[in-house]
Amino acid sequence: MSDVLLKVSGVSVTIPTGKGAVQAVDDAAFSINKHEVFSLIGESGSGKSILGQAIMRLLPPNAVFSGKVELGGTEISSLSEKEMQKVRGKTVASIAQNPYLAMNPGIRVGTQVAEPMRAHLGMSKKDSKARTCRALKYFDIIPAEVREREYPFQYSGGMLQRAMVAMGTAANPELIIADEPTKGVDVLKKRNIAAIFKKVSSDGCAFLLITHDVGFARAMADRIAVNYCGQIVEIAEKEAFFKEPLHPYSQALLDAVPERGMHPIPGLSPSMIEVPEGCRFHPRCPYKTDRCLTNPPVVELDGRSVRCWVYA
Amino acid sequence: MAIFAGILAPYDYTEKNLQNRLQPPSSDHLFGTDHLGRDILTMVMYGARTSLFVGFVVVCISLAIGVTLGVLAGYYGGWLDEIIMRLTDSFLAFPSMFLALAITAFLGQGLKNMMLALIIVEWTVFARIARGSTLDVKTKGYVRASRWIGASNGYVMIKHVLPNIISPVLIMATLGIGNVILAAAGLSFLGLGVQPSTPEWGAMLDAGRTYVTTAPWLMLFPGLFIMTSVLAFNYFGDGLRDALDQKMKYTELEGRF
Amino acid sequence: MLKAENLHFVYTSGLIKTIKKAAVCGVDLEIFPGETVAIVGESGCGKSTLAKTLVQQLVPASGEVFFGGTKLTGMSWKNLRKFMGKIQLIPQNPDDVVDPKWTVERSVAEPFVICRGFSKEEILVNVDALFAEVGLSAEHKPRYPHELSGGELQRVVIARALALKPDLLVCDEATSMLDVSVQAFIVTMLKDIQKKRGLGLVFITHDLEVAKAVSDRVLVMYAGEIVEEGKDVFDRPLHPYTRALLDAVQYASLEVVLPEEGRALPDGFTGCSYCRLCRERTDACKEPQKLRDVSGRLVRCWKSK
Amino acid sequence: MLKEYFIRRALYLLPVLIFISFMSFSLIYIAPGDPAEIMMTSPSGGYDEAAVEAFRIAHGLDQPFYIQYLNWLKHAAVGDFGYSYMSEQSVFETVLDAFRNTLTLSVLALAIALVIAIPLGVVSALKRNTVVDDACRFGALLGVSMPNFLQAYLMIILFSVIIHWLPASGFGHGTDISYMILPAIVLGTGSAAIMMRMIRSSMLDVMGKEYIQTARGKGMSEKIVIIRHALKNALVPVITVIGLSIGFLLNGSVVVETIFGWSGIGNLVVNSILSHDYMMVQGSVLFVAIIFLLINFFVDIVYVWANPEIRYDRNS
Repeated sequence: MSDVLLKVSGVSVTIPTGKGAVQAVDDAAFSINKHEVFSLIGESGSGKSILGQAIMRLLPPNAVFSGKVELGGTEISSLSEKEMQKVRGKTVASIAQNPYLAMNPGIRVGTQVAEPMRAHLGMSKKDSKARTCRALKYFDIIPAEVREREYPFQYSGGMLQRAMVAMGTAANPELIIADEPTKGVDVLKKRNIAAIFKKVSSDGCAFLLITHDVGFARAMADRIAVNYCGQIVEIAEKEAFFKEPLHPYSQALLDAVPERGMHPIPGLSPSMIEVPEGCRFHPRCPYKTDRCLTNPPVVELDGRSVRCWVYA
Repeated sequence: MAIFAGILAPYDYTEKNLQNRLQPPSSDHLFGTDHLGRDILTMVMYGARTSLFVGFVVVCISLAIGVTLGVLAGYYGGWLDEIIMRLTDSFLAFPSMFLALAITAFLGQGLKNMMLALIIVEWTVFARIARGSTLDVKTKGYVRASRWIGASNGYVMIKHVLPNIISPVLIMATLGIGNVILAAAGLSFLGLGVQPSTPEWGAMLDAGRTYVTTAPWLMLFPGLFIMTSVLAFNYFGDGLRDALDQKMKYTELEGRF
Repeated sequence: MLKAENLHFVYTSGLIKTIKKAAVCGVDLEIFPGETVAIVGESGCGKSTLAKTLVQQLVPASGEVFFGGTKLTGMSWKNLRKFMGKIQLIPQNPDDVVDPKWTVERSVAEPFVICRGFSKEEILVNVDALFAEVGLSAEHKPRYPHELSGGELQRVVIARALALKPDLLVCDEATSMLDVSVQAFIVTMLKDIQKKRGLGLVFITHDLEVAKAVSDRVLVMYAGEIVEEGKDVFDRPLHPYTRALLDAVQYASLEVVLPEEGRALPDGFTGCSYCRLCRERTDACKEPQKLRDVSGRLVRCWKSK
Repeated sequence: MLKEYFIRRALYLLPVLIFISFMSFSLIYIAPGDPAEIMMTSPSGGYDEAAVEAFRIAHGLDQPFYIQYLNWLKHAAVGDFGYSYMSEQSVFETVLDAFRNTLTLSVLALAIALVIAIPLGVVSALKRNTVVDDACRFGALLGVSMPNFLQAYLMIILFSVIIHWLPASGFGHGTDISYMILPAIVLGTGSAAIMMRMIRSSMLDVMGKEYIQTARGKGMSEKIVIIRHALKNALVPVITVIGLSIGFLLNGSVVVETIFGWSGIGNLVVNSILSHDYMMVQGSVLFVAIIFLLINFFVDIVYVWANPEIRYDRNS
């Protein structure tokens, strides 16, 4: 299986809060192949961002992590912090949601974009500068020589987003983790982000897209994973998933999007502090039976996996 | 302790006993006696009364003046804001100690004048904080929303603006009491605060200056008491700030899940 | 019911060198009772400013707003009070519109308190009814805003807006920050309430899918102007900008990145404001464009037939 | 942008300057009694009727209030603050001399404060909620709460009386640095405590920002993240802190200079008050206010300049 780039198995993350511990990620297991766009969809607060942070090993200091993350054959979850620094930005890079918050306001954009090159590719100041200009030009930030010397606040939102992608891809990573790249962004900007991501992915970079935006995931992803309340409930190829979602939550989620009639999911999202017993979706599920009160198994079904008793 | 000084104090603070002057701390006089033979523990207790009284009253009056002006300036903006803020800037242009000194110098010595001077110095802090927070609250949707269902400006200021700016103001007030106690002690220490015969910590320190090498307890105990009480107010203020921050942080975190 | 004529709004900034930025330029629109109108456009096209001028939260630079035949613009705040409960704005961030120091029950009761003339019992009954109408239970009432989720809070805001029996609700991106399932819930609920109460709804959104799903009529805005208006806009788009928006929703032609820089038009340019980005532009686009009636549709483009 | 800010700030300065001059001038009038009598009262309490009358006419005190003010302002504007009743010296020159001494002391104190506060504040923030942090925070709290007169005497007892390292008080003609050390330490540690608390919270604030996480995500080592990404942004507010500390130092100078017998402006004011030299008090207070105002103006400009976000025009 040399095709597998990232393999996540049995990852759980617990974060203590004032009102009790939150199990933000529960027993996550999936793998991403090389050059693949893998999208993790779920509603806000379902712990999907925490999963991204767990892979990067940039969790809040009080979070408790367990499980195994393998990247390109090495188990990065057991690396020392020093070794991990060589992986971050080099093999796996992350792209944050809000470019104005994610870029350092006091440092020139060019310098920030060049940082991964200098740290990971051992480039000199001069070489990295030339390469930065090329990278900025690649993402239509022109004139690159001038823009490179500017500060983030001098950029427009879309341009800064592209600069952030340039920064993420600066050291040619094999995997990019993008966290909610389309949150609070209008249709035209969403399309632009999709276009840039497509550009990067056609260069051979794999993506882990963490998003709540079903339409965006549909446009971008090769495979889809659905996250509900800290658990991955379904993993499937895109076409199969949108044709026939298996998990009741996936079905309800797709029925709620405007193009499919905006049917609301009955009930409320449960609080992450007090999750329901057994299947976490059962209080809102139309197919609920007594066995749903015990933990449902993960069922493999023609290349898809689903965490539900209906298919057991 | 300040309140019960009259009961707790072992001696009468006016009781002078020249035979007993400059006694080191002993079982009779826990903190020793001063140059007039008065018991220092008693003095310190009565002094606590004066200092805390000055601190509370000055901060309360300054708070009332400052918050009123600050909220008006921040809420209405425009020329009213300009006038109030330039006024505040002018008072802030004087380093507080100099302004307080000058006022007491010209008004003359005495507890009342000293408090007046401290109020003149202190209100600007509250005006600034209140104005800043009001400007922030003013942009909030709930202010516009209640205006839009027909609420008057006065209603909005009292029901929405005040409750939402009160926490930073209270933190400032707690820290402010400490500051006022320090400043009052400083003025008295320079001989410009209360009359020297009044039991006040700063004045006691001033009286003890001459005996600093021979009878250091004259200065040490009132000094330590000033420090402890200021420390207590600062600590409380810090705690208040942390608690409010913490509350915000937790809700933020819970909002995410 | 609500009618706006030639509305303009200009933002000014800077003290010494004033910078003026027109956000709404000459908008005419009319909303009829019981109708749902969607105003769509990208962020920064002036649709939020338009919403605020419609409800009189911003004073337009010129132009008039009529409500049921009464002219609202230029009215003193005192006279305006009578109309305030009748047109309500539901903004994007619900946590901004309810006082964080108040329980949500108190926030919902506030309109009754401000309007006076309601006894304590009446207020309680009304508040209970409103909570039930938006599907919140009694256990939500004593909570503070930070103890509610975004969707629950948006329902509180809607309940509050409904308190004074409005004739028109203007929802300014009211659901765009919410998750799809919550969004679906709120939108369905609003439609139900509309049906029951027969009120007019204005949906301001950048999400074309939502606009398509809810509206009877659509207005497309670009750079402060209405470029297209009509009933089946999304099935048969006529203006090039509307077509570009629809392409974007379907993520068509992903290889092209639309540059947002260099979009500003030269000073004094009076032609079509979209001509800089339009792929079908010709020299004729430099002429001022008027909204023309094209088979029951208003379009601001000379090409459309 | 910077230019516009500069002009706006300068415009604000004008009404404030007028108002503080007015306040300083009216100080004499808030005193109970006749200003001429107050001005001419000798420390022993008596005054000479003829001298009072002469003073009244010489200073135009028989004229209406606003004319008196305008006259006074005309003189004050060119640095003529009148003459001391006591020493008959020019108030302005005396104040200037004293201020120079205060400035020397303040600069030294500020240097001490910065040297203590910056490293401790940063370390305290980075080691948040550890023993180191607790110790730093407690130390700072102690420093903020310690009355400077108490600290001054404790230091005198320790360094001069017990181990005889440094002179207890005196001026040493302004050149002997050993006289400066104790007062500078007292002033410096006090403002170091304030600064440290601010630097700590500023550093904590920056460390919680998303761009710090981004920098970590790029694989930067923690050292680079702190030095290059955090420190630079965290230290910009220190400029404002310096502005605040100057106020603190000036306030502190009143007590500290009096105790250590340092002939600075604080000492001058206190002595003038005790000797009823009102002209001198009025002059010094106005002088200090103007200087303080200008320093704050300058600090504000530097702050804006150091902030690229405000320095450049957002729209260009």
